[in-house]
Amino acid sequence: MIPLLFFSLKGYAQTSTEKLPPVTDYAEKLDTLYHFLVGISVVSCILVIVAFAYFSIRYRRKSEKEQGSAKVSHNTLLEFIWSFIPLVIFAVAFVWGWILYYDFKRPPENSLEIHVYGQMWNWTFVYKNGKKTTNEFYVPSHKPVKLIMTSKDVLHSFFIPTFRIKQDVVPGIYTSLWFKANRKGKFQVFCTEFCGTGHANMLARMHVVSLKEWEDWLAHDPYKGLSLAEIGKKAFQGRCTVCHTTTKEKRIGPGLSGLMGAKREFTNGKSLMVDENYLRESILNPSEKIVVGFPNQMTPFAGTLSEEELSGLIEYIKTLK
Amino acid sequence: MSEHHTVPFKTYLSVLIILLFLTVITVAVAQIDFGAWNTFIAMFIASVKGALVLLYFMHLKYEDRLYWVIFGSGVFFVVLLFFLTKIDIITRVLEVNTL
Amino acid sequence: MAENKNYLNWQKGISSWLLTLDHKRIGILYMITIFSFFLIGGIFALLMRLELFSAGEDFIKTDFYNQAMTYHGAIMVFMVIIPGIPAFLGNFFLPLQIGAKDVAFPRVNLLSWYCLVTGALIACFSLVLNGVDTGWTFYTPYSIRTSTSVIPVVLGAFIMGFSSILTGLNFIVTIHKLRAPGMTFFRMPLFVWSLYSTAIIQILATPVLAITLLLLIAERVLGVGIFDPNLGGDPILFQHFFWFYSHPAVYIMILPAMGIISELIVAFSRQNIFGYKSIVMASIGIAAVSFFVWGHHLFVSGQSEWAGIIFSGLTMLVGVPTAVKVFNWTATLYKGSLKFDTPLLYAMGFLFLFLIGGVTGIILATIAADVHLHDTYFVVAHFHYVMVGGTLMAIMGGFYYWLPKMFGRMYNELWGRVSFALIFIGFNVTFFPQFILGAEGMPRRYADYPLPYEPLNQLSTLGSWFIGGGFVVALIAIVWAIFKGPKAPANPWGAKTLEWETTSPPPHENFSETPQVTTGPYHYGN
Amino acid sequence: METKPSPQTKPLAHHFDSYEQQESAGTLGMWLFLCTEILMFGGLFVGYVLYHSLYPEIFKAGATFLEWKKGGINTVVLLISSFTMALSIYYAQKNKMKACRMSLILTLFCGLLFMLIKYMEYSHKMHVGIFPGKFFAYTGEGNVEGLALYFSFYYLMTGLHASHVLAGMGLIGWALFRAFQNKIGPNNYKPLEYVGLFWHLVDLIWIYLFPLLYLVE
Repeated sequence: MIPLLFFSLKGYAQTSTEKLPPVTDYAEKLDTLYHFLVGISVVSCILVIVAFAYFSIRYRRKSEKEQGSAKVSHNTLLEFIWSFIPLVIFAVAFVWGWILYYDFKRPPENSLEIHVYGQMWNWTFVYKNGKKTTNEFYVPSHKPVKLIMTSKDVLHSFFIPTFRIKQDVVPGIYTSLWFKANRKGKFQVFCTEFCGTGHANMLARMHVVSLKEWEDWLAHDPYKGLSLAEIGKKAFQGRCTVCHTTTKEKRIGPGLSGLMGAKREFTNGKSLMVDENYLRESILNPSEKIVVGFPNQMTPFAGTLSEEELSGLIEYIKTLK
Repeated sequence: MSEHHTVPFKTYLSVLIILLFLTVITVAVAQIDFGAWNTFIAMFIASVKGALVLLYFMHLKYEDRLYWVIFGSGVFFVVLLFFLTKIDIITRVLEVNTL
Repeated sequence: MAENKNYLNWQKGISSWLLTLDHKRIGILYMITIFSFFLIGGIFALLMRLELFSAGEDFIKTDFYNQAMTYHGAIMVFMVIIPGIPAFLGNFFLPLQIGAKDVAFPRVNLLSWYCLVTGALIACFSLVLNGVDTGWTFYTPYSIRTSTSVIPVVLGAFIMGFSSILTGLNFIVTIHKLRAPGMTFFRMPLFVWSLYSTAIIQILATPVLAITLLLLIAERVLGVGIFDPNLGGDPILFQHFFWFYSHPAVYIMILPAMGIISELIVAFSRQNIFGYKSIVMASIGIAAVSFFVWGHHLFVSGQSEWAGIIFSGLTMLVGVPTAVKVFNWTATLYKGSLKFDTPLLYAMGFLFLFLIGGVTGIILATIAADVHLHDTYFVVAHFHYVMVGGTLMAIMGGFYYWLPKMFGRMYNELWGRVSFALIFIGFNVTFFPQFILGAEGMPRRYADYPLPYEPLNQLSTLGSWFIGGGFVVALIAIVWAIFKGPKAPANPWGAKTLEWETTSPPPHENFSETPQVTTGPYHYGN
Repeated sequence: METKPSPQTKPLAHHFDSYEQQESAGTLGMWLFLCTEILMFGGLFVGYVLYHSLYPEIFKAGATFLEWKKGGINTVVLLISSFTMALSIYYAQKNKMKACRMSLILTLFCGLLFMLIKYMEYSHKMHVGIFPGKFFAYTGEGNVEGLALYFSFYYLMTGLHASHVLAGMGLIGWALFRAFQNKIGPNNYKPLEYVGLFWHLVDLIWIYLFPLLYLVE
């Protein structure tokens, strides 16, 4: 068993730092704490395993009738030592964890604030100047960034493994995260609080770029010079592909091809021909009219879609035959 | 554990009278507005009534300590649940939407 | 010699089993229930591991994976591992170990078995409806919004809660009132002490789960809004109420396992336990402190900073008595005369795996580390090491140890060791890579994962086939032993606790005459 | 304590050594069950108190709807029923079985009275559309946004308590039935005492419920 332990721990120590190189000061400090904890665990495991391995070999039963020969049945000093030492080690771990947590919970004053909206299976990022993006967002390096997050439906959790930070996104209240990236690059963001079917593909990608590039990106309007339908197509990619297809195929929601002008029955008995108003209403407030045979699971997009994107989406859907 | 300890009739009657009296008191006190103290007074009177029911009607007075421990631990862990959850709710620093 | 009258053959017929008041027969009924649900839960686990063999959605749809994840969790927690040791081995051996004829309330004992079966059937009825996909923790507001049938599973768990409460109540009264003459509290075997501290937790924690599940049903049926943020409720409060029960519940799972390990280590090193009093104090200490630490499940859930610090500190405290127990067991081996039969192998497996589970628990208790590791596969590996490595190893060890006493037959030593080796190696190959996956940030409850996590997931799935194989071999070996095994003597291991002084399998009234106890539980040669 | 085998003696279960052991086991079991009841109601009380401090104005508005007079009468009714319950045990110990049966009937009557007043309260509220949770359809004056949450707590707490009052009345009915079968006497009043313990606990919970809901703004 000992070789298995050594092999995996050596491999472990090497891969984790190689796979997830720390990008912020906080992540580096956390890695040192983490390696301290793993080191203590390995040492204590080896101590106990060596002890009972040795005892198992040394005191094997020789004859059928043999009894144990330990005279002493307890030793108060020894028992005090092996409860006091773990207590001290655990106290050290606790205080060290507290120091880092203290820092993790206190964003610097001048940090750049970005609003994050989690909803069933995509992330929306809203910047101070009103710019909205989905699942892809840009952040300047070497500047403290504070994410102010809330959810539009159920619990989610914003986790950036390379930054070693995570915070649940709770509907009804705002929670926050902060970081200061020391290196440029693209970093994966996961949702780590179970939120239903699309939980595993509710991924976002963070681009850490230089300040200048970030400012250009902020000012750049991705939809400039595009027709409404093309804007709609771009908006559609990021948000709707998890549940809707552009063909007839039904996923969680209905397939959208040939939707314009088609007849739809709703769970409340009414029915109507699909037109712009119905499309607009079903995007902003889907639970108003639910088509028969589909769950009432779509979260409203009011507040995370700009007017341009909304009318673009409607135009795009109209082009789907 | 006293097997056949019969509580005299007089004790039951006097306990009932005190309980009814305390009910009247607690209703009367509730009319006067002491602000936050109202809750505390009401809970205190309720605890006195509860103790009376426990000690005399439920014979806790004549049982050995084990039953006190059982009842006490039940109440203790309810208070513990309230206490630690309250700490969380009080010390929550809520972010504000700066959009 | 004529087949002696024992609890198995003194009454025949199905009603003599389904309406039995004998704690031994109820123990056997629990055994059948628990191991059949263990098989179902295990199948769900193998399905999940199969899906996770490669990135992308291949064998099963994401929806079905989420339901498999929920059923694996709910079945294993509520129907296998919480009733596991107390109801099966505890019911069978508590009266025997304290020299009593039966538990204090036999009818309540049968009622708690029916509560478990009814609750389990109601919960599994949701399989026929449209399943449930909230995870065994039922976190709101998702558990309120989802269109899957949450209510049958929550109602089932509510009813199974009563089975746990009634078992705990029965055991406390039995231990207080039905000990054999001369058996003072400090002469009771350590397995009985562990059942006592487990029963205390069952009595004090399970009612809060009952009210939480009732409120969740009220939430879905009446829309009361206590846990629903749209109606002013607070989802974090649900997590507080849920974990106020569920963390003590993990001690309901591990304390009886520790009791069995004390018995096994003593019986197979044939000498008195090292530090009997400190193990007893540690058991009661763990039972008490376990109620103070639930907040370490909420470190990143939006709980306040100061509550997080307090809970992290308290969690460190509960780690100390656990460590003391492991050191005591290791010290008991000193100068013993160890014989490596299957029960001791499982005890060694427990020591090795529970050790790793314990230290990773301390890593997760350190609040800053938990911020990174929470809800990743590091946590999945941690609790599997503690639950499978701890409680499952102890159940198997206890089963092999007491099989001669329960059925009067010996198991085959070779197959016992083969199944142990398969399970032990398979377990490590499955779950140790998950520590690494977790540290690299792979979140839990993911039906699909980015490509870089694939190699370790493939290794983990390979390991899960070994565990599956190991338990199938163990099942066949045990069933063969129960019906075909050679006759077992009354005391095959030379152990000293009371249950070995009666015949095996024991007669209906346990002891021909009530045993007199004059010494401590483990009075060996010295 | 000599165990003279009077006809009212309950047969000793096979696994107990003496009456005393059997009866003290029953008492310990009952007290443990009461502990679980305290914890269950305690969980609900903790939820109520937490939300009381989170939304003081909603709970203040809600409290005005409750008729504390009916609550007060209910408290008196339950206290008297506790008294008569204790009396029934007193008479059983004194072997005055007629008086014991009378006090049990009185206790049942008080229970019915309590349920009647509770029914009046509920129907009065439901009449104006005050239902728990999403069925809340009250539009009259004094309505505050989020009042449904308060009444969800009100119905949950008083409903759970009322269900325990009904369960208690069922148990008293069972004890009364055994008393008529002459199965309860000075040597065998313990089952009656267990029913009494449960009934007193139900009264104890109402003693705390009444001020918490009705009196406190």
